[in-house]
Order: sequence, then C-alpha cells, then structure tokens
Amino acid sequence: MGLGYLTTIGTFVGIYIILTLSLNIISGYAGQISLGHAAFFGIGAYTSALLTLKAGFSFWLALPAAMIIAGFIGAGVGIISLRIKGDFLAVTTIGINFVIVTVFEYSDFFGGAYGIMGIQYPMLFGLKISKFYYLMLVFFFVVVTAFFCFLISKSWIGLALETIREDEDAAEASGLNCAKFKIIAFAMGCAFAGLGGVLYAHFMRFITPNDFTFPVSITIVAMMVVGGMGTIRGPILGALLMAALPELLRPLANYRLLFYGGLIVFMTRFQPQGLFGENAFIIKKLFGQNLRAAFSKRNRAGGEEI
Amino acid sequence: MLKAENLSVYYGAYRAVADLSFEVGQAELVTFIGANGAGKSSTIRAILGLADRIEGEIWFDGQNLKNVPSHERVKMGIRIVPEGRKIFPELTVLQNLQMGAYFIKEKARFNRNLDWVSELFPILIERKNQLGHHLSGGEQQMLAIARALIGEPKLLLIDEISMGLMPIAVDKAFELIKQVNAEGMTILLVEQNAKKALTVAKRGYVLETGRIVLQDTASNLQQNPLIKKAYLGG
Amino acid sequence: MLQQVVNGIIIGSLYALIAVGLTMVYGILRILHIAHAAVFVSGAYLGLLVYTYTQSLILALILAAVGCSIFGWLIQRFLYTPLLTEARIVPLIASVGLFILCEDLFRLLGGPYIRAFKVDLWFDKLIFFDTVVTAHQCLIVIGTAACLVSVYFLINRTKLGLAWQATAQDMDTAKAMGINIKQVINFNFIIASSIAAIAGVLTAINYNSVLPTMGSVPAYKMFAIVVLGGLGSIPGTIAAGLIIGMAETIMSAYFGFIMPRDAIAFSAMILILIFRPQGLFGKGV
Amino acid sequence: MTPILRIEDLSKSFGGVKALKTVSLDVGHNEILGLIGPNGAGKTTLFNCVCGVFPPESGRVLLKNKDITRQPTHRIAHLGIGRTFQIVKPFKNLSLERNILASLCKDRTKGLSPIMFGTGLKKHRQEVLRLLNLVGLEEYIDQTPMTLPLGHQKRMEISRALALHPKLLMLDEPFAGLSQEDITPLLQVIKNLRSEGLSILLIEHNIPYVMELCDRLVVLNFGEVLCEGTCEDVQSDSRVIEAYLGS
Repeated sequence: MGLGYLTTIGTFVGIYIILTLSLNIISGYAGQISLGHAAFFGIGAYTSALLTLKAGFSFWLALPAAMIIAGFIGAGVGIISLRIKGDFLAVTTIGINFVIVTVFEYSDFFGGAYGIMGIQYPMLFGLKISKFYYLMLVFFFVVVTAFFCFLISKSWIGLALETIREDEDAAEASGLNCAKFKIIAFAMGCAFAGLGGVLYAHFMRFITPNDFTFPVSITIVAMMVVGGMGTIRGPILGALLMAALPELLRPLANYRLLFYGGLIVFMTRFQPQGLFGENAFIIKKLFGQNLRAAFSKRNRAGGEEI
Repeated sequence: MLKAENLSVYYGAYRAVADLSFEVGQAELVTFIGANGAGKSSTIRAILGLADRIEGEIWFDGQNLKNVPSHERVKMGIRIVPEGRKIFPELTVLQNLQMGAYFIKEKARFNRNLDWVSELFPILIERKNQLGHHLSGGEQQMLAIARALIGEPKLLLIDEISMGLMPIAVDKAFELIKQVNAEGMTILLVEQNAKKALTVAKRGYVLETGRIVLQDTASNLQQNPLIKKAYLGG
Repeated sequence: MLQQVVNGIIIGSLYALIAVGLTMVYGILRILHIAHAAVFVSGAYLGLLVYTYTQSLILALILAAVGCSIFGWLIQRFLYTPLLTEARIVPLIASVGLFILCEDLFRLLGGPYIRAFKVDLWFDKLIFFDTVVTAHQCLIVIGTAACLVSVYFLINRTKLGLAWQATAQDMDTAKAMGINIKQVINFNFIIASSIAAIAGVLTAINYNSVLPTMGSVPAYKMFAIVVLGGLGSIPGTIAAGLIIGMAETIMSAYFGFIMPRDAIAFSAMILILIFRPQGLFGKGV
Repeated sequence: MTPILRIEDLSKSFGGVKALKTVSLDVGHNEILGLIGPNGAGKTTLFNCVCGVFPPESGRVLLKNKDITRQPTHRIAHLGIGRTFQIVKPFKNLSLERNILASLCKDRTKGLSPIMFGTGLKKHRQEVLRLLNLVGLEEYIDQTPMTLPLGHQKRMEISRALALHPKLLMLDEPFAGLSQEDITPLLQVIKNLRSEGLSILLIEHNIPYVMELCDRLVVLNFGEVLCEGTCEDVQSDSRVIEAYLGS
C-alpha cells in the first residue's frame, strides 16, 4: 500500500464527506428526503469539466460557476418539493437522478456514454499541483464545507430549517416561510454537492455518467444515516467510516459487498439514530449520557457560577 | 362485569388517567361525564387494550385482562363505538359491518345479527353497497353503532356518540342506547353532553383531569348543584 | 405495432407483479421496501434450483413462493417491525443494505455468471395476424393473471383480506375492531413475497436467464410504478405497471435512440407527479 | 374603536360539507372572546381560515382594519396573530430556547440578506428568558419539549406565539388534557396576558374555565353562530342549552 494509494483514498474520502455534509443540509436539517443527490454531484463535475475544457475557464473560476449551476438546478428540485411531499418526493428524486444521468449519457454535448476525458488538474501560481497537494486542497474544502454547515447550524437559517423538519404547520404559524427555506436548503445542499463534483472531476480527469448513478446517491444517504443525521460529526464520521471501509475490507476481497451491506443492516437495525448521532451508543459511552443532556448540564453549571 | 382498580393510562410520558377505580355491573348503563380531555376516551381505550401503557388492573367477566391482547378482548365480547365514528372510508357499509362481526364465523349467525341491525337502522341496508365516506355524518354514526352491535357485544363501550351530530340525531342515538340497554346490554357511555347522558344512564362517574371526582346514581348527579353548574348549564 | 403492444403487456404484467407486493407493504407499514427486489431474485434462484432437480415448473413456482414467503416474513419480523418507530428513512436504508447484502450473497452462492433458465412448454409460439406470441409469453400472461386474480380474491373475498383493507385504511380502528394486526402484517408479507417469487421465476423464464444483479433495475423502477399508481393502491399499481411497460416498449421501439427505457419510466413519473402529486390513483388531499 | 379582529361572513366547505356558513364575529381590544360549541361545529376550521392554513371560500378577515384574507400563514403571523394548536405542535427535538427563537426569526430572515447567516442567536437568550418567564418556564430553557409534561408544552406554545409580538392571540383548547396542577398556572398566564393588554380568542370546552376567563362568548353550531353575548346571556340562552350544554 503505497503513499500514492493512500492519497487517492484520502481524496475520495474527502469528496464523500463534502457530499454527505451537503445532503445533510437538505435531509438532516430541513428534513427533506433526497435520494438523487448524486445527480448534483454529477452536475458539478460536468459543468466544471465542460467549462474548463470548452470555455477555457480556469479551475478556480469553474469551481464557483459549477456550484452556482448545481445550486440553481437544486433550487428547481426545491420548488418541486413544495408540491410533491414525503415518500413521493423521495421517489421523485430517484427519478430526477435517472433523468439527469440519462441526459449526460445520451447527449453528445456531455460526451455520451464515454464521458469526458482530459480534464486538467488545477494550476496554482502557474504550476500544476501534485496529487498530495490536491488532497490538501480537498481537505481545505472539507473544512470549508464543515465550517459552512457549522455556521448554518448556529444561524437563524439553520434554526428555520430545523423547525421545518420538526413541524411545518408550527413553523408557518411562527412566521417562517417554509417554501422559501426549503428552496434555500435544496440550493445550498446541491451547490455543495456540485463542489464535490468539481473536485472529483479534476482529480479523476475522466468522468462518465456511470459515476453519478442512483447507487451513488444511496451510498451518500447511507453514510449520512449510519453516521447520524442532523449533526455535523455524524455525516463526517459516517462518510469516513463507510468510504474507508471498502478499502479496509479489501483483504476480504470476495466478500466485500456482503460485509458492506451487512454492516448497513446491522447499524441501522441496532443504532437507528446513527452511530454518532444524539443518542448514539458511542456518545453515551464517552459522555456517560446523551450529548444534549451533557451540554445542558454544563451550561447550567456555568450559569450558576455567574 | 367490568371492574377497574387503580387504573392509570399513559401516552408516552403523559399520564392521561390517574388511579381510576370503577365498575360496571351486568346489564347496567354507566356513564363517564366530564370535559374534553378529562381522560374519558383514554379509559375506554385502555379497557380495549389500545393505550400505550397502563398501570392497575382491569377485570372483565371475572378474568384479569392483563397481558390479554386487544383482539382477544374483542373476542371476549368487548366492542367499541369509537370517538369520531372511525368507520372505514373505503369499505362498503356491508364490509364495515363484517369488520364488526369479525369473530362470528357462522354465516347464519351473522345474517341473524344483520337482520336485527337492519331493523334498528333500515337506512344502512338500503345503502349497504355504498362506500363509508359517502354516508352523511349521522349515517356514519349509525354505521359505527351498528358495526359494534353486530358483533354481539357483552359490553359496549360508546365514546362521544353525540359528537358532531344534529340535535335530532343525538336524540335518536340516545333513544337507541336506551333501547339496547333495556334488552340487557351492558353499556359504558362516555359523553360530553352530560345532560343527555344522565337521562339514559343508571349511574355516572364524573371525571376531571384524569381523576374521578364524583360518583353517584344518575338521578342524584342530575340534582347535584355542582354538576348542574359545571356541566348542565345552570 | 400490435407486436409492440403484446411485448409491452408482457413487460408491464411482470412489472405489475413485482410492484403489487411493494405497494402492499407500503399500504400497511409505509415502508419503501427496496429489499423486495432481493426477494424477487431469490425467487428466481429458488425456482431455478427446484426446476433443475425436478423438471417441474409447477413445483418450482410453488417452492419458490414458499421459500420467499419465509424470507419476506423474516425481513418483516427482524428488520422492519423493530424500526417502525424510527425516522422513515431508517428502514429504507436498512432495506437498501439488505439488498446489497443479498445481491452479493446471490453472487457467492449462485456464481457471478448468467444461468440459463430454459423451460420447454407444450408448444412453441402462436401467430395471429403477423403477431408472434411465444409460449413463454403466454405463460407469463396466464401466471400474472392467475396471481392478480388470486390477490384480488384474497383481498376482496376473504375475511383476512377484509381485515387487510381495514388495517391499511386505519390501523388503530382495525385494532379496536379486534383485528390481530400481527397476523395481518404476516399475511401481507407472505402474499407480497410469494408474488415476487413468482414474478422472479417468470422473469427468469422470459429472458432465459438468472443472474445476481437481475434485481437492481426492478429495485428502483418499481418505485416509479408504485408512486405513479398512488402509493398503496393495488389497482393503481397494476394499471401503472401496464402503462409503464407499454410506454417503455413502444417508446423504445420508435424513439429508442433518444432515451433508454429506464429513463422513460421516471420521466413519465415526474411529469405526472407534478400535475398529480398524489399519483394517478391516489386520493386527493 | 375598531376591533382587533373582525371576521365577516366567512364560509368554508370540505368536499361538499359546509364547515362554516357565513360566520361573523369581532374580537375587541383587550378582550378575551371565548369560542364554544360542540365538537365538529367548525371552531378549529375557523381558526385555520383566519390563520391562512386554508383559504375561506368567501368572506373577509380584517386585522386592525387591514384585510388579511388569503394571506399565507407566515405573513399572518408577521402581521400579528399568534396561535397555539389543539394538539400541541412543539419542535420536538429542539430545546425550548430554539423553539422560542424560531418566532424571532422573522425579522432576521427577510429576503436573502447576509444576516441569515449571522450567529447572533445567543444574544437573544435574555429575550427568550423573558418570554419563557411570562409562562413560568424559564428554568426549562435548555430542555426539549418532549421531556416536559403536556401542560408545560402548551405554555411553551403560548410563549412561542408571544414571541411574535402578536396583537391577537388565538388559543385552541388550551386546557384540554391538562391536570389541575397544570390548569391553575395556565389560567394565571392567560389572565396576566390580558392585563398586559393583549386580545385573546379562545376555543375551549371546559365551560367553568371559559366562564372564568372570557368577557364574551360566541357559540358555534354546525358552522353557524348560534348566539353571542356575555357569559350569563349565553348560559341562559335556550338554543345553546339545547344544542350544546344539553337539553
């Protein structure tokens, strides 16, 4: 196992963390189930690939552009979510995933089934950066994404999204425009999925529609659920665990998927709130109780001192 | 016939009913009166085993109902006319009635009961092939009563029969309760319309916020000045 | 054209057969049961196994159905029932995990390659007015019709079926009427899974192949059908299955170069849902 | 003086069933108006029409002479109507602090202003404490609603509605399902609110509490106003006794 190999895995893990965190904005905070997140991963990747190859954009310019486009299309899904709800929405997002992949696959503009080749590594100060620095770049963006999620969770908008997740009627009665916030949630989540796509495209330098199909969406959802929805550590650790796991299971070669599937079943069955969620076993072990109780106790203790 | 001792009913962490003790004798018509949320419906649901968690004991026909699942209780002869009617909207009237007689296997027995019920409610038989949600409110209430009666109850639990009914339909429903009781049916009636309930019942329990605050014969309750003020409108 | 209609009906009836089970599960438990596709594949494998040893198609169908009923029941009892109180996405992900696990299990047990499932019937094919209907297609139509009629009969003409309908409409009141909910749920999974098994065997015969990944397309395409039919409506699901089957066959015969068949089902679904968010046969809100 | 809330000829039907038939009523300044009537009389439907949960078929709703008919629910909340729900709807997994903060969101999430991302939530803790203090819940500020009894949850909902700085508070069966030890403080809370000048529209079945609190009553039956007037008038009205209190 060479260093190069580890760098590659590290990069993938980083990209998955970004994807999982971005889905968490939509599903974990706002409570809207999306099973088609890979489509926006793909939109980011294709936009950036085409902008750099055909329009001559630099990586640094293509990146925000791809995020904006993914965000806009995501907002469209947000608008759909106003009309189609619950399980209907979940299945609709599967459909959106299929339709978008089909568009990539069947139009020459997107390179058809063969995808797009020859995407360049980004340049920094006129130099092509190395694989290792690319890993650093990815991790820089992981930190940016996580920090963005942290800001959301501490901000008014995060509060608004959480209230929508908990109870839309009560949120409306509290003066929150649920429609607006749902669209914002989808736009933000999809924009960051687009960021993941950009990083993926320029790392692989070769993308095909196959990289963004429904099973990828499911992987992202599974990472989020196994980690623990609605938190920041949950998606990060879930993605870390489940993206690294297939590599750790490599010695089992022939039984990898078997264990992978079994693990998902096992974790959801016995730790349905997520491995690192609010009431998780590990957290309880570490803090002796669930996290919120631990914090509120600390806050109160602090209050008494003052 | 039915006896409860120190019954408490919980929904999640919320205790809807606290330490209730009451009994209903054979062929007796007993009523629970009290405001919305006083715990009347919760008690009835507990008798049928539909509550989340209960404490205390319930006996029916001398048998302790602890650990008896609700479908067994129905088999033993406890039937309910649920609050808000709760007929099956997508089933026909006849199918709704069949659901009420789920444990009656013999065709002849079912038909006999059906005849009896259709004497009480001729309108239902006229509309037997219509779907539940096509009936009017009053007809739905009749169907809910018929659905309970057709299962040959030994104990009939009735939850808020007057709810959302025209005054004339309420009168009719109470008339019917009286009639069925006169034929020997044991009935536990939960009612917001205290005045009506006390005219048909033999005894009554007054519930306030999950506790029995008063119990007496119906005629005494009707005379009680506190009850008059609180429930009978002066 | 007529030939395409016939092919469309065949595909559509297989879709309907798989999706009916899914819609039944959703109707009672409100779970999107992706692992239903695993039940479907295990049906195909079981059928093949039995057929190889006994050369009896009837026996293959029956034993596949029995085996899958047990499988379906196990899923219900040990995976779904404990998760019913959790967020709705949790049983869905558990179901996906189970599906991944099963697919790999089929690969390990049955081998990664395609196995032929060749069944000889009494005749080869029928031809009416230039339209060819193979014996296998006849078998599928008869099999589907038999299954759907028996489901119809079970649901609408038996007491347990009545209890099923009542439970799907209002579980709480059904319980108050004395329905044993556990029994109804078991019944539900047994019926749904045995139909999936039969669908598996028939699909395998239709394509003369059994392979570990044969469940992956049905796994998600069935959702399009179930949702289109209005989530939980059995007649709606059957109609949607036939509509999608026909649409796919006809569209790909005439416009195949524009769109692959899988995207047709989903595009149709999205378009229809935007105008009717409750599905074709769902109740208006 | 114009009333705080004026409802004019409001009608609404569901699938052919008329839930409200030309209902009109006024809620005056600093008044507690009780809305009573049998179950299914249309009381909650009236609430929902006023709050914009569903639009009425005809008629108008005026808040301080401003027509608010058919406005979206969140707009109506901004304009000054706070409400509670018959079946409590707290944000179950959020602390009381965040529950209350949700109602303070409205001023800070207008448009797409960058302030949405501001992390100033902590600064409002004092304000939240003040609001919780109004209903006597300040000690539970860090707990989630589901750890509290129903009575506390109902008071929390009132506090959440008060955070909107409403001109009118609408309470849907505040006493339903409460035990005596929860009712007493809630009665006090409502009385205090009135003494601070708030107008309240109240649905309630518990007649003794209605009599204790309300200045005027409106009796609804089958979607129509059966009668209205002071508590004494209504209590002695023969139609009311017939339809509701029992004949």
